[in-house]
Amino acid sequence: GGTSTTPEGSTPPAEGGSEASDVKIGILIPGSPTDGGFSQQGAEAGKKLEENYGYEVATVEAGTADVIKSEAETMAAEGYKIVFGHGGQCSAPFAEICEDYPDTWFVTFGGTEIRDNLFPVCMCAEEGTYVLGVAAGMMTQTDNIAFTLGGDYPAYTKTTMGFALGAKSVNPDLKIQEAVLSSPDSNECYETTMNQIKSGADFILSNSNEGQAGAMKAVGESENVYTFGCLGNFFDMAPGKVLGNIIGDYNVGYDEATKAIMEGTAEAEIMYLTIANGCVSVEWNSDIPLPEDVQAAVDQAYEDIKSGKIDVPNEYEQDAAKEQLASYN
Amino acid sequence: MKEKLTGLLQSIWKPLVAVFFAVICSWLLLTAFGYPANEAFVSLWDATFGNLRVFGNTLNKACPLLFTGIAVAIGNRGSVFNIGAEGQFIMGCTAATWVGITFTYMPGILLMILMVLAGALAGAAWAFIPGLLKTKFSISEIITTIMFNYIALQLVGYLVRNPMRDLSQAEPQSYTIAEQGFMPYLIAKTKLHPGFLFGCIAAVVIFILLFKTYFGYEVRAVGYNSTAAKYGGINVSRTMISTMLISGALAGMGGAFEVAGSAHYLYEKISNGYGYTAIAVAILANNNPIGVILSSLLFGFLASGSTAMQRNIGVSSSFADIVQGIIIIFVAVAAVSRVKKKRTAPARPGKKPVLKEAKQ
Amino acid sequence: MDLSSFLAATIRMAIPLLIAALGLVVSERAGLINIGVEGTMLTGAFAAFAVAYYTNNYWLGMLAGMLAGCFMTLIFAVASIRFRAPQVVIGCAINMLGSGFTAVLFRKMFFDAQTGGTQVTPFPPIQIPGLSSIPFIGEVFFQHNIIVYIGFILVPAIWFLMNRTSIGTRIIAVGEHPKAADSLGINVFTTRYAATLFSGLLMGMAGAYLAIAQSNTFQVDMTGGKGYIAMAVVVLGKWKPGGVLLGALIFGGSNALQMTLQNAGLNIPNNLILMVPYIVTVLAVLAACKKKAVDASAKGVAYEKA
Amino acid sequence: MNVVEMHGICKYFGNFCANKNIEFTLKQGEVHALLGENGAGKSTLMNILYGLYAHDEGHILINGEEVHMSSPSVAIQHGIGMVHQHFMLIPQLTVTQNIFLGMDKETGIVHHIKELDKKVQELNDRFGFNVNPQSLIWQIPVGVQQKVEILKVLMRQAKILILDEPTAVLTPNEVEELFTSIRMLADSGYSIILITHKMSEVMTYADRVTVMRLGEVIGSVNVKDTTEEELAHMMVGRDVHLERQIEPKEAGRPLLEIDHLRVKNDKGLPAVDGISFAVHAGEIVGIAGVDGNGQLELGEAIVGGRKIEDGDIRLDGESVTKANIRRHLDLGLAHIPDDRLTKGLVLQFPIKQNLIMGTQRKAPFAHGLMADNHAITKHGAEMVEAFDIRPHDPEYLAGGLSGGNQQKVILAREVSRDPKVMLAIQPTRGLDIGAIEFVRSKLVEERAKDKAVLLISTDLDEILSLSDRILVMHGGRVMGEVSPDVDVSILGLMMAGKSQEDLKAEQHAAAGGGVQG
Ligand SMILES: Nc1ncnc2c1ncn2[C@@H]1O[C@H](COP(=O)(O)OP(=O)(O)OP(=O)(O)O)[C@@H](O)[C@H]1O
Ligand SMILES: Nc1ncnc2c1ncn2[C@@H]1O[C@H](COP(=O)(O)OP(=O)(O)OP(=O)(O)O)[C@@H](O)[C@H]1O
Ligand SMILES: [Mg+2]
Ligand SMILES: [Mg+2]
Repeated sequence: GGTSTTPEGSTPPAEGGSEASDVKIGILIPGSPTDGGFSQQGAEAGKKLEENYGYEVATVEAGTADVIKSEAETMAAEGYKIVFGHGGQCSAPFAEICEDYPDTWFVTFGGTEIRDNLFPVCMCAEEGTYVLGVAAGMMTQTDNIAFTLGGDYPAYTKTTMGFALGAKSVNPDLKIQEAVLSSPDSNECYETTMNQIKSGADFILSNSNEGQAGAMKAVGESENVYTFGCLGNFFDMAPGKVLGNIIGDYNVGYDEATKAIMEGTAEAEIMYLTIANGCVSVEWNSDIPLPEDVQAAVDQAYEDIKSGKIDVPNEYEQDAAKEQLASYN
Repeated sequence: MKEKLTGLLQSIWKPLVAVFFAVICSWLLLTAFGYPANEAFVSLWDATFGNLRVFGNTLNKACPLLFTGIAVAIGNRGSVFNIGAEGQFIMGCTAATWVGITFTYMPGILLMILMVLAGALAGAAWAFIPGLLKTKFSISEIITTIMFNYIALQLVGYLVRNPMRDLSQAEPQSYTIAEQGFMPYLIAKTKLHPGFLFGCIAAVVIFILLFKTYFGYEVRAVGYNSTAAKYGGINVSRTMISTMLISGALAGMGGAFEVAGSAHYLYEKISNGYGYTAIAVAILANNNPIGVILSSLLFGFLASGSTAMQRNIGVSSSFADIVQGIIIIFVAVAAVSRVKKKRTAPARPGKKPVLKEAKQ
Repeated sequence: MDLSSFLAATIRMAIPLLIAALGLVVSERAGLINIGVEGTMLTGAFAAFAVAYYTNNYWLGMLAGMLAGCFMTLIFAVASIRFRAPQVVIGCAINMLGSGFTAVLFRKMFFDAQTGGTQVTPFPPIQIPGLSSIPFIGEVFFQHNIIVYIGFILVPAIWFLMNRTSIGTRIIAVGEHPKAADSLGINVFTTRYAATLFSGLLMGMAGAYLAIAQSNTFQVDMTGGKGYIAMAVVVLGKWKPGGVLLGALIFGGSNALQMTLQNAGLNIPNNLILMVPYIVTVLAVLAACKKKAVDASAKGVAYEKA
Repeated sequence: MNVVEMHGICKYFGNFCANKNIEFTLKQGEVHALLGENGAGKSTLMNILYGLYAHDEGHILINGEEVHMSSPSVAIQHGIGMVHQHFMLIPQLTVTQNIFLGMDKETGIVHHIKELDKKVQELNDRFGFNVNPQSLIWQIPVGVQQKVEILKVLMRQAKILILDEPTAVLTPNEVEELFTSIRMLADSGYSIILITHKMSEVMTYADRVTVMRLGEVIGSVNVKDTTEEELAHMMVGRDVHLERQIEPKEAGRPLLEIDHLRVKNDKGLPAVDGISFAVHAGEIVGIAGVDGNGQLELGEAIVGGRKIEDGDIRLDGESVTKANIRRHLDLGLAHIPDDRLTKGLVLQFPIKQNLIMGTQRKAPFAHGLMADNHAITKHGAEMVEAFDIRPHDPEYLAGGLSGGNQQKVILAREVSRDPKVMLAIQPTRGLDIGAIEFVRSKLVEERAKDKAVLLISTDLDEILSLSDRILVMHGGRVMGEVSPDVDVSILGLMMAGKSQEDLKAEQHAAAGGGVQG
């Protein structure tokens, strides 16, 4: 059975008489709005805001700190109410300029900087991948699982780390292969995944945006190898091979943050989006029923995370995560 | 004087006409893609000249292109085709950052100077190996500099994740440089740092070096005809390597200004492909350092304009790439039509010949 | 990972470089320096993807990719042959155009696609009957998609074209001594156009391979520098098809090595491992520089008839 | 019967008129020489006939029928073949591939190499050539390359042959051979146009001669009705003096000394193989020899542009064996390179900047790092006057000058440096008689100023008319030293590889043959 969250039909919060259509919101995404992953989710969340509230949302590709800074500044100067930075790379640049524009709220997805009008939203996708890791750890026939990352950034590493920790928690001796792609490139991901499969891995996770298509292709071409979808619905991409997806709903993040700001309740602190508050979820493929013991274990892990019994290290706790992982060896 | 002025005009009007045609092409394309082209151009204009702040922004965006553009231009003059300005820029950023986070006790001015010097040195060092491979083993610098760009990128990736990593940040980035090393903003309410100004000075210095000194004479002689230069007693290898070093140093300096003036810390994507765009910048200026000032402004204008078009109209920022490509093709074709005329018109008896060295 | 799958991966990664480099061999020996490979491949990749997506036919996609590559080299050819504009400059512009056009079009045409990207049915792997079941050899050579085989066949084919046909001698002639070719009634312009357009077909094919054979989707800037590497491969291969094959395999191999090293869990920072292919390329070019090359001597020089 | 008739041909390059109202006819079976100074428009006219250049006015009749020569293929169809002044061979292709280049109708798209090689061999046999069809062009000597050019034309079954300065790079014996073949061809019905600067060749081998000057035809005459003097006068419009111009003179101290020098060529083979000689103040030493016998490498070694394997070179007593070119120039070496376009000039620079190449760092042209444009311009203006470089404009680009004026720029530059040793390599190659006269007189002037002049040339006339002593080079060695009044046939033998000792021994043997036998 699937559990996924969709934003409830919300009404625009009223604020000081201003018309919704006057409210301008900016979103800075690091990559292509069509990357089938991280950036695209940011762009789509923007569209949702536009549809749901009638705000004017501008989405701009801003990859480097220099562009992020000047673009955010321009938006703030032009009276944008909120400037979202989609990714932790916006954190430091926003911190430099936010004090000059106190009327604008700056929100980053990921990142560490907190100011009066700047706070990060943290999508705890790692909670979901932990659950996937439990399934992989129990089901692997070769005691060998693998993952690829689209780059060595916390947004990527925390998810794969969660996956590894989940797997080790049920199968401490299994072997984990990991590889960082030089770019989120589907061909490179395909080859890397193939390499991992040929080296014995039978459960694969790839968190690499566009690259994931390559992993799916590699899994689809191999026998007795399974994979998971990361941040999206991937069941159709390798039919019969994708056991489950983790869904991290950025829409909820954008929605919550926007609502809080427009209602004047926003606080300058990290806003966590977790399983507990319904922003992160795991969706299992009904075509591939899990063995009963596995189903029981993953459900248990899910509940334990929700209740706080299991604490999956988030992006600010990666050093601790590394130690924890090392402790299994 | 009058002659010089007409010469200057002559060298400017062709690129202008070419840019004009490129604008028309872009307008047609925008319309074809279904965007409101007029609005797009208005927002392009507003994003650059709308107010002082955005203008400062444009100058800042032009700054790295100015340095890397001069770097490529001087290389082209000396027939070392430096596609490695990208890597040299990145290495300049790296060295400047290292200085900025290491010598934190230094007074600001000294630290800034040291950062720029370190950037120049690192850029030169990164250009040295391709230069050496070209002169000693005649390995095409086109290949090696591209490879060195990738290597530099990975090197920075390594540094910001390991030895230089700022542990307080989740993202892989270096520590922020000492605050006194931040370059001052020149105009209040803008983030205009002195980089562009120094870039203009660098352009003038390199212009003088190229056209008013014996060293420049040698660089150009080697660039035009290295065999004749060799028999004229010029040490071709040394001249080429010097050209490469100067080129690398300029690109590295650009990196230092980017760190000290704008970014203040090092991270993987610090160069927005400046080294590659620089090739177009240099070509548009016909490899004249002074002309690079103008062409880098044009590309800075396109860069800030492209995000504005995306913000206001939703035109993909990649559209700027198309416009740049079109401009380059038009300018290149226009420039050649000029050179051709000069070559094939031999002296008419009784008339003053018009053959002059192409300086612009 | 065992050796056979390492080699198979090497081959898969070498193929796009090989095909593009073979195209470059032809156009460079005809006297043209086209550094616009990257943009040309990218255009090929996009066209192949888009057509394969809408027609659901990868062969049509491949054809479209090749024609699109051809179109990009046509721009290059007109500017540099007809208008005699500097070739390196036009190449730069082609890269920008390719990257810009594909990104803009992709976003315009496929933005609302489902999360996880838009897929097409790619060229399926073909198990060559009999051969594919040979141990080791079978996995290395005979379980690839058809474009891989075509890439291999192209090596002797291009060699034959260049060395054993009048077309090849014409191409070499216009690259080496265009005036001599002209004096024998060979149309230098036509020959150069043909060589360039042919190289565009191959570059487009290499791009299409990336999108609809090795992978099944298009990504913005998905060539990721492979065009530049292909240029290095041509230098490595000394402008000969056989050498180019070797060069492509060296680069493909060093990429496969890089992946194997990462997966082996060695405690080396990833970024340092990711440098391996580029360092290997520099070293390989250095090692190969002693041998005499056959590069065209009128390269980069536009021909002008009196 | 006239196989070719050209009427009222005009050709403009920009505003420059290279051919003006040309009338030219070629009769069946004749050898027709085309004579004229450099730049007279000979090659241009022939390129028009061959369809390489489009003419602006006039018309062409081939075998009485008007033909529009739009491209060489048209010319080839009409049985015209041309051997160009500058070789038109592709170095990386084989002899066979070069010969069949562009002959798709005959070869088909796919080459059956064995068959094609056989066809070349047949042609070889028919015309008594001996060229290996499988050799790569860059591997064979120029003499053989020349034959490949002719085979190329014959393979296309041309009946009208245009030979543009075919003997410029050949040895006397090869010239002899070539003309035997040409005569044979003419006798069997081929019609031949022969462009040359060499009066002796015209007088000996041609039937008729057309003289051109400044783009116009001065006249056509039968060779047996004219004299060398008359032709020379028609050519330049005045009398010329190319005869020996130097008076005997006492030589001074040795300024250039070469000691057991060994140098390799580009292919890594020995090019200069243990040569020793000296050039003294106030003398001109000529080095004679056929192209490709190590003279170029010798010259490059003397300027410091080529690695010296073994031996020693001294300039005014100072060893420069390991020194770079700069040091050579500083020690007083002047150098007129064999190829002015690649080694001598930066074509994109104006005259004035070419004139300071090598002294660009010295006063008055530079103060510290800064170049002194004023001084450079002033020097340029002076030199342009003194050497009559046309146009008289120091700002004019070197690339726009005619060959003779380009050579004058180099000469002006080298002489104005006030050197001790002047190394002149092929200083008059490709120049017209007026320019040749000028260059030679400058060399003689240098001799008079007590400089040591080393003249390396393949032009025997030049060597004979200028040198105090002559060294003959063959295969990287000196075959011997002779004086300028030597019998030319002996010189020829030495150039072909007979050493002086051998010759003496033979003479001796011939004289004392009776005793021996
Ligand atoms: N992948 C391959 N598969 C089969 N044969 C190949 C392959 N690569 C090269 N060859 C063959 O190897 C030979 C040499 O190839 P190469 O490309 O080096 O030719 P080349 O050096 O240009 O030839 P030549 O030396 O005759 O000019 C050719 O006969 C070619 O057909
Ligand atoms: N392609 C060209 N463009 C411009 N000028 C040219 C061109 N070809 C020849 N000329 C000029 O036309 C004139 C005639 O040249 P041409 O080559 O016909 O002389 P020539 O009689 O063959 O001389 P030479 O004995 O040196 O071969 C020269 O002044 C030359 O500079
Ligand atoms: Mg070979
Ligand atoms: Mg001529």
